[in-house]
Formats: sequence, structure tokens, C-alpha cells
Amino acid sequence: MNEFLLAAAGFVLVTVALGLIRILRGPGDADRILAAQLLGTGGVAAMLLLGVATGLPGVTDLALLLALLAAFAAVAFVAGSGRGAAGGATPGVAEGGTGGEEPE
Amino acid sequence: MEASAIPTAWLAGLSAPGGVLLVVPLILPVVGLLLGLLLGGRRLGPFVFVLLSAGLAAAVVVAAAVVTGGEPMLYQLGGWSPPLGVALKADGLSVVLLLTSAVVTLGVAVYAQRDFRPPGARETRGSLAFWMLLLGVWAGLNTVALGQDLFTLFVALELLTFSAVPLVSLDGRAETLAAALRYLLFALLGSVLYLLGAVLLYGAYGTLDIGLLAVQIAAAHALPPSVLAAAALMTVGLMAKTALVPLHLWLPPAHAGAPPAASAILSALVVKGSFFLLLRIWFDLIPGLLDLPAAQALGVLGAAAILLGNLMALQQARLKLLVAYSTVAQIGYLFLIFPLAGTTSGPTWALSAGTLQVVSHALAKGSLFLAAGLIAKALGHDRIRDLAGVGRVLPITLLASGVAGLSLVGIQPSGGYLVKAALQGAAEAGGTWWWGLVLDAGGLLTAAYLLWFIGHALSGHGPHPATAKAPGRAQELVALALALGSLLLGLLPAQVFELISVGRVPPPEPIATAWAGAFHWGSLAAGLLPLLVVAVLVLAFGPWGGRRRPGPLGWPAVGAAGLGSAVGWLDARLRCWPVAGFSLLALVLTLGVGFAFGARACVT
Amino acid sequence: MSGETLFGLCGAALVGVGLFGVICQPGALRKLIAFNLLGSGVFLLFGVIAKRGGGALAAAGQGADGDPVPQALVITGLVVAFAATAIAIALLRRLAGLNDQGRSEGEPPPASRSRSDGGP
Amino acid sequence: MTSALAVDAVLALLIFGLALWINAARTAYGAALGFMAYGLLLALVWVRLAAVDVALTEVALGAGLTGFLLLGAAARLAPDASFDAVGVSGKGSRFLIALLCAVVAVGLAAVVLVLPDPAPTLAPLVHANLARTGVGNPVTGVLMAHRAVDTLLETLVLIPALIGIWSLSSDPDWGGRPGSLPDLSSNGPLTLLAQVLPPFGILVAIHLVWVGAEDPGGKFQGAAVLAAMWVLVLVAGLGRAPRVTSQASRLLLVLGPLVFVGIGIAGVWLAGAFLAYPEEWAKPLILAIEAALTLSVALVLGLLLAGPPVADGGGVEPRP
Repeated sequence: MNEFLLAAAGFVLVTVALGLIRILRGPGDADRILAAQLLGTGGVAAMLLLGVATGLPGVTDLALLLALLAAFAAVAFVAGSGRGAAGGATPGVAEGGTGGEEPE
Repeated sequence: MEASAIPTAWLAGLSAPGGVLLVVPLILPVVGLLLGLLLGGRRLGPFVFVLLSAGLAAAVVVAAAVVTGGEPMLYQLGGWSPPLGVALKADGLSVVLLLTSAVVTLGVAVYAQRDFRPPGARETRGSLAFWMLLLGVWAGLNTVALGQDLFTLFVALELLTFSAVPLVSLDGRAETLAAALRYLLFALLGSVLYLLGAVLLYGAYGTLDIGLLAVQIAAAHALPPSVLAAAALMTVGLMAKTALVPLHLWLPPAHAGAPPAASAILSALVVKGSFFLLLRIWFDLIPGLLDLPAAQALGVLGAAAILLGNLMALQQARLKLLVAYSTVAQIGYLFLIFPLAGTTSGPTWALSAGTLQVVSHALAKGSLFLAAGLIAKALGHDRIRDLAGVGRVLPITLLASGVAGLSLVGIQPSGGYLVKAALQGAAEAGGTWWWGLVLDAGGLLTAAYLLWFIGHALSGHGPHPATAKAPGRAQELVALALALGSLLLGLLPAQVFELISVGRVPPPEPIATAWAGAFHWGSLAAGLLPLLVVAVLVLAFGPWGGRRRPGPLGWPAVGAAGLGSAVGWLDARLRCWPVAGFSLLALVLTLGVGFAFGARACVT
Repeated sequence: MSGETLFGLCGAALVGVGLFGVICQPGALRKLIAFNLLGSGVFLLFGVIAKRGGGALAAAGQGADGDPVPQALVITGLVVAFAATAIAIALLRRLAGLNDQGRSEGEPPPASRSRSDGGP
Repeated sequence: MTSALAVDAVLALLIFGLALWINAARTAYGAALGFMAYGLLLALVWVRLAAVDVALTEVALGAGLTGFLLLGAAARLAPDASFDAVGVSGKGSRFLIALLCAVVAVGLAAVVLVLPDPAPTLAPLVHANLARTGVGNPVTGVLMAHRAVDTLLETLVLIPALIGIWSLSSDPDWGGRPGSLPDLSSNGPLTLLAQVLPPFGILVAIHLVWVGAEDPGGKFQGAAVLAAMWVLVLVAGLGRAPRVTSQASRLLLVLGPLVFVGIGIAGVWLAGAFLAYPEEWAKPLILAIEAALTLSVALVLGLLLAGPPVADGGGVEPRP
């Protein structure tokens, strides 16, 4: 049983890794935010699988916390791409999100 | 490997019932930080003053208890004995740091009452920040002095750093913010390396208590790789926080840009906190390191710091930068004790010299930064070439600078003299005369730049005294008092010097007998003679001439100018971030490999 | 090779990556992120040491999965690292704000700024 | 055991690769994004290392709050806001430094591999003495009893850090409200989220603190969740951070450490040592300290995120 759970966790991890590429490469902020949500969900799944497999107490709390903070992370993304009071869900947002780019 | 069996009994024997006294220096600043935030406003300055006075009294009581007891005091926090719990320990070394930090902080607190009192009833940014951060520095130093657990000491170091960094940028100018950021990042790098070392030691021995670790490390047949790696990492990390050349990139801008009261604390005390931990590691935790050839490397860096710092100080156009580079040089003296500890005089002797240098420099440099601040405030600038007339406006301040300078140069009967005499003696005893040469050169260079500055200040052509703002009399007197303290260290009763060896193997030649009769008119004259020569030289190059000359010493030689610009170029290179980072890595590897080879040679 | 060994190697590698970033990254923010990587490497090593210590016990049936002392210390260390990051970011933003102000008022940029123009 | 090892290998590789990517990322914004994902993966590693307490802290503080700080800064800083480009290393010196870093890492790995086996550990000692602390979670026992002084100092460290951040305002702004958080009050969905999420967050925080006595959890994790929820409310414009001069907020800031120190000092008489608890009272006292510390630490963490005060106090960043 444990073997199966661990294998499943490994599989979820590989999926997450694929999603990671989207976060990192973008291109748009929307891609990134959605991929990050996927990462959060995948993380919760992997966490639960690992927790059950190893029989540690408190892993469900951890998954709960992760789910909660995934929403917070989404806010961080929006705030990060919103560029202050001028923000909002306008096309300008995506442009603002690249504000952190360094000169080539 | 049962970690608990041996040590608990060993510690229980040492813990004295009166040890709860040790908690007082720990709690006072902690409570101060908490209540101070509630108090705020105008009452904060006087409150800190009262608290520091109580802290000084507590430090004196602890010192008296340690001296009369004749052995270190130990206290187990929460009643848990190490390795599970955390212990406090006061030996001679801790007592000296406790006393020094209490005295200097109290002096600075008196000085700062005027600068950091809100003008109206409302709280101001500067006042709240300064007083709270001062308490933070004090809390960090006291914990560093008493802490006996490597992780507690890590938290104390961070407390020190987090309090010191905002002090640098208190005036909010862009340059000081950049200096503070640079200081913070480099200091964080240093702390991480220190923590990594502590982690490795825990991995090897399952405890972080210095006493327990020392027992187990000493019992080992040979120093294992984890201990050597930890020693290298912790040493370099703490060197970065102490700003030993070549890791001094952050110090000059940070110490020169801070408000004077903050500069005094940063230069006098904050860099000593990390140095103090280095002493703990090299002399208490892993004394075996002192016998390794790699200990010479620390001395070489110290010598480089003395030469580079002094030569750079000589070239500075601004007084506060001059004083900051003088700190770079004086830190070098601290590191000369490592190669000299293995000589016949024994480690306790070297440790005494190092501790004395910590105290002496803290007092002298505190005074000098306060004086520089008064001068800058009176004139509105601190350009050395335009200091003319200061002597008439601020005679007491200038006197304080001169007296502090005597200690930095190492003239009788100052603490600086005793340090240099002790180091010279150890160098001669060990047959390593070249360290003495560095000491002499350092003293002469120090004399040169201090005379250069004082000469300008004494020359008469300048703004009329009436145009300058008068400083507070108390501020001038504090600067003078600290300077006099440093000068008169050498006249303290001999028994005081024995304090440092409490809890250690006494040196073959008792410190008291060596230093009791240190004051001779003959040696005073011998010390003053080279000083006079330097004075004549400085005189010849002309602060009194009034003519502007290009080089730091005026016309003298293309050679000197060439040397100056070469040193300046070297310093600018070393203070680049990538170069400093490279030096840091190279030092970690050199020390690590050096330790490994040295340790193997020792065994075979 | 066990999982702990693997993560131990990973921690050492992270220390290397973090050190390189702190030294070679061009901007303070990037240095700060690298510092956090470096710190996580150190914490990870501590966690591996905790697991090694507890693992022996668990094998002996004493029920401890990890040595709680390093774990508690890592928690403390994480809080300290967060405070450090917060101070650094506040400094950085203030510095950037001052520089912007200087630019918009047409003043010559302060020294720290003119130096930064040679970025990568 | 093999699939466990495979999972560990995947995790270790992912983390190492992500760290490399973060270093090589083209933009600071990308690096900050990568760092948030990195925190999540690290939490998985902590679960594999049987350190759920640390995993909780890593998720809440390491990935959550630190990521929020880094992302916010990366988005707002001007692209060339690097202070230290002077002497940016050329290709050659970068290679040299990379080489040295690699040597350091290899040396470190070698040292870690030769650490003694069986590993020296305090775990049996902690477990043997856990009953005396009154709590069932050994990590909480270590934090609150065996090494209480570290915890006290650590909560104290946050105060100079906060003062340091406050000191980065300008003099006329003193007395204003923190102004570094972005203002997204015009964002409808966010407002809704900020109304729905915090009640759950508060429940989770209370739960974490409460179970922390027996199971993984505790004040730092709970406080971080509370701080995150508070910041969410502030960002959505549903509340305002207190003025830096507010006496009430300062009282709350020092409440936890004061309770801690107070009980610690009382321990000198009641239990024979500073920071000791009378045995029969140990658990209630620890819970009381944890509760007070949770509030104080949550406030400090939130204020650390909220930045230095600005004059108008609207919680809006001044536009450059």
C-alpha cells in the first residue's frame, strides 16, 4: 500500500514539475497564476499522499494550511503584477508584471 | 555515544547557587526594549539612561562576584542542564565585555540625550529608533557575553546585526541607505556561515553547548573533519562580521555615514561582539586550532589590516572616514593575538592582550567618533583641510581627540601601550620579530594621521569661532571621559588584569607582575621620541602653512603619492562585492585545507 | 544511499548555489533571494542531521522520527531569516524611492545610483 | 523502499534544478516566483524528513510571507534598482567564483557524508524529559521549555527589526500608517476573497496554536497565518494598519514577550530558575505564553510586511 501511495506521490510530483515550467516561463501573467494554482493543488495532493504513506501526524493540517496559503499566494501574484493603485484587471496589468525585468 | 552522561555531572559541580545574578544583565535590556516601545517620546532617553546605569551596576556586581569567587559563574536557564537546556556563563572574558559595553553605551547615552531628544512633546522618528536600537545593541552584546550555547549566540548575533544596520541609515540619506544595505547583506552572509558551522558541530556531537563540545573535542584523538570545517566556516563568517581585511568592504561607509552617537557604538562595540565569539571558538571551544600553522594566517590578515587601514586613513579628506579607516586598522591588532597565542607565554597571555585591545579601542574609538561628531556639528562639515579654528571653538573636544589618539598610537600609560607591549613581548619570546615591525609601523602611521588632523584643527586661520555652533558641555565631557578612561587603563591596579585569566590556565608569568610596573618615565620618553619625529614631519608638510597641496602629506615624494594611490586602488578593489565574495570563499577553503593538513601533521 | 544522504547532498549543493548567487548576482534583490536559498540549504542540512539522529531511534522502536532540537532551531532560524529579508527589502525600496525622487526632481542622481547604471 | 527513494530523488533533483533556475532567471520577478514554488517543494522535503512542524513554518513563513515580500519588491522596484553593480564580475571571475562555490559545496557534502554513524542525538533526552514540560509535542517542548531563552530572544529580535523598518520613513511621516502594501481595493474579486478567507484563516491559526501543544503546530505557524490574513484584509482595503505611534498596537506588540519574561522571572521564585515553570502548572503557563505570543508575533509579522509609515496613512504607496 505504501509503495503505491509513494509512487502516486512521485507521479503527482512529476506533473507538478511540468506545471512549474509554465510558472517560470510564462509568457503571460495569467499563465503563471494558473500554473501556480495547479502547483498548489498538486502540492496538497503530494503532501497528503506522502503523509499517509509515512504515517506522520499533522500532515492533514499541513495540507489545509497549504490550501489556505495558495489563495494568499494568488493575491501576492495579483498584487505583484498590479503595480499599486493603478492596478486592476486591465490589460495594463500584464505589462506591469514585467516591471521587475532587468535591463538586458 | 551517550551525550548526556559525562557532562551533566561535570556542569552540576560548577553551577553556583548565586548564578541567578547572571540573568540580570540579560533581562535588563530585554525589559527595556519592551517597556521602551510603550514609553516612546521624550521619556525614552532618560529611561534608557536609568536602565544603563542599572546595567552598569549589575555588571560591576557580576564582576565582583566572579573575582571574589575566583572561578566562572554558571547558570542553567529554566533549570535544564545542557545539552538539553541552555546555560549562561560568566568568566573573566564575559565580565570584561559586560563592563565595557555598559560603560561605552552609558557614555553614548549621555552624549545622545541632546541629539536624540524630541523637540516637542511628540515622538520623533529619530529618537524612538535610536534609543530602541541602542537597547537592541546592548541586549545583543550582553547575550553574546554570557551565552554558552552556539545557537543562542547566533540569535544574539542577529539581534546585534538587526539593531546595528538601521543605526547606520538613521539620517536617511541615499549613501547611508546603500551603506546599510551592503552591511546587512554581508553581515547576513557571515551569520549563515557561522550557523552552518554550528550545524556541523551538532551533527558531530549532538550538542551546541560550548563547554560540553570543548570537552568532547579535547577528548578526540584528532580533530575530525566536521570540526575543522565548522571552525573554518565560523571563523570566516565572524571575520566578515568583524570586518577584518579583506572582508572590510562594508565598514568605512557604514561607520562614517552613521550619526556620531551611532558610529561610536558601531565602531566601539558592535564589531567586538563577533570578535568576542571568535575568541570563544579559538580559545574555549577548539583550543587545538591555536597550535596549527593556519593560526598564522589570521595574524597575517591582521597585519595587512593594520597597514592597509592606517595607510587609507592617512589619505582621507573627511574626518569621519579617517576615524572609520582607523577602526579597520585597529581591528587588525585584535587578530595578531592568534599567531602569538602558541608562543611560550601561553594562550591566556595572548587572550589578555586581545581583551585589553577590545577595551582600549572601544573607549578610545568611542571618544574619537563622538569628538568627530561634535566637530562636524559645530562646523557643518568634517573636511580635515578646513578644520582650522576648531581648536579655539572646541578645546575640550580636541583634547579628547588627542588623548584618545595617544591610546590608539600606544603611548604610555594607555591601554594601547599595554597591548603593544604585550604583543611585542610575545613576538620576541617566540622569535617572530616581524610582528613587532608591523606594530611599530602601525603606531607611526596612526600618529601621522592623528597629528595631521589635530594640526589642522589647531591652526589658527579659519572661520571666526562665533560662527560655529556651540556643542553641549556634557557631550564634550563624555568624549573626554572615555578618552581618559582609555589613557589611564595602564594605571589600573595589577589585580584587575588578573580578571581575564579567571577560569583559565594562568600564564607562566602572571599578568599582574608584568603589567603592574608597566609605567616608566623612561619608556614614556622612548615612546614619545618617534612620535616627535612624526610630528616634525607632519609639521613640515604643513597644516600650518595654509597652502593647499595635492598629496595627503603635501609635497614630499612622488613615491609616497604613488604608494598612496596604489593602496587606494587596492582598497577600492578589495571593497568590490565580487572581490570580497571571492576573498571570503578563498579564505574558507584556505583555512579548511590548512586546518586539515595542520591537524594531520600534528597527529603523525 | 538513503533519502537522508540524498537530501544532505542536496543541502550542500544549495549552499553552493546560494553562495554563488549572493556573490555574483548583480542586484541587491537577487542577492537577497540567493541568500534565502543559501539559508534554506543550511536549514536542510540541519534537518538531515535531525532525521539521522531520530532515524536510529525509530529503528530501535522508540518512536521518535526526528531529533526535535534541530527542528525547533530551524523554526527559530526561519523566523530570523524572514525578519532579515523584511529589513533588506524595506531598505532596498526606500533607496529606490529616494533615487526615483532624485530623478524626477531633475537632480543629479546620488552616488549610489550612478554606480548602479552599469548593470548587466 | 525503492519508490520512497525515487520520490526523494525526484524531490532533490527538482529542488536543485529550481535553485539553479532561480539564480539564472532573467528577471527578479521570475526569481521571486520561482522562490515561492521552491518553498512548496521544500515543505515536501521537510515532510520526508519527518519534520512536519518545520514544514508548516516553511509553508507559512518561507514560501508564503517571504514570497509575498519578494514578489512585491520585484514588481515595484525599478528595473535597475541594484545598489551594487559596481564591479559586477566579468565572465572569467564569475567562472572562478562558481568554481570556488562548487569546491565549497563538495567539501561540505564530503563532511556531511562522514558525520558519525549512529548519529549523536538529543532525541532520547528530549523524550525522557517531555513529561516534565507538560506538552506532548517535543518541538514545542524544546521551544518553550528546554530552550525557552532562544524563543524569547527570537521574538525579541523582531522588535529591533520592526523599529529598523519604521526608521526608514522620513521625519514628517512619523505618526503615519505603514505604506508599503499595494492597494488593490478596486479589485472586486479580491475584496470578496478578503471577506471570505480570513474567517477560515483565523480558525486554522487557532487550530494550529491549539494542537501545537500535542501535535505539529504552534505559535509561529499560527501567527504567520494570522499575519497573512491580516495583510489580505489590508491589501483589499477592508482595514487599515495602525499608526506607528498607536499605543494600542504597541501594547499588543510587546504583550507576548512581556508575558513570557514575566512568567520567566516568576519562575525564579516559583520553580527555582529563570524561565522555569512549576511542574504542575507547566502546560497552562506554556499555553498562556503561546497564546499571547501568537498575537504579538502575528502583529509584528504583519507590520514587517506593511513597511515604514507614510504621511497620509492611506495604506497606498506614494506614486513615484
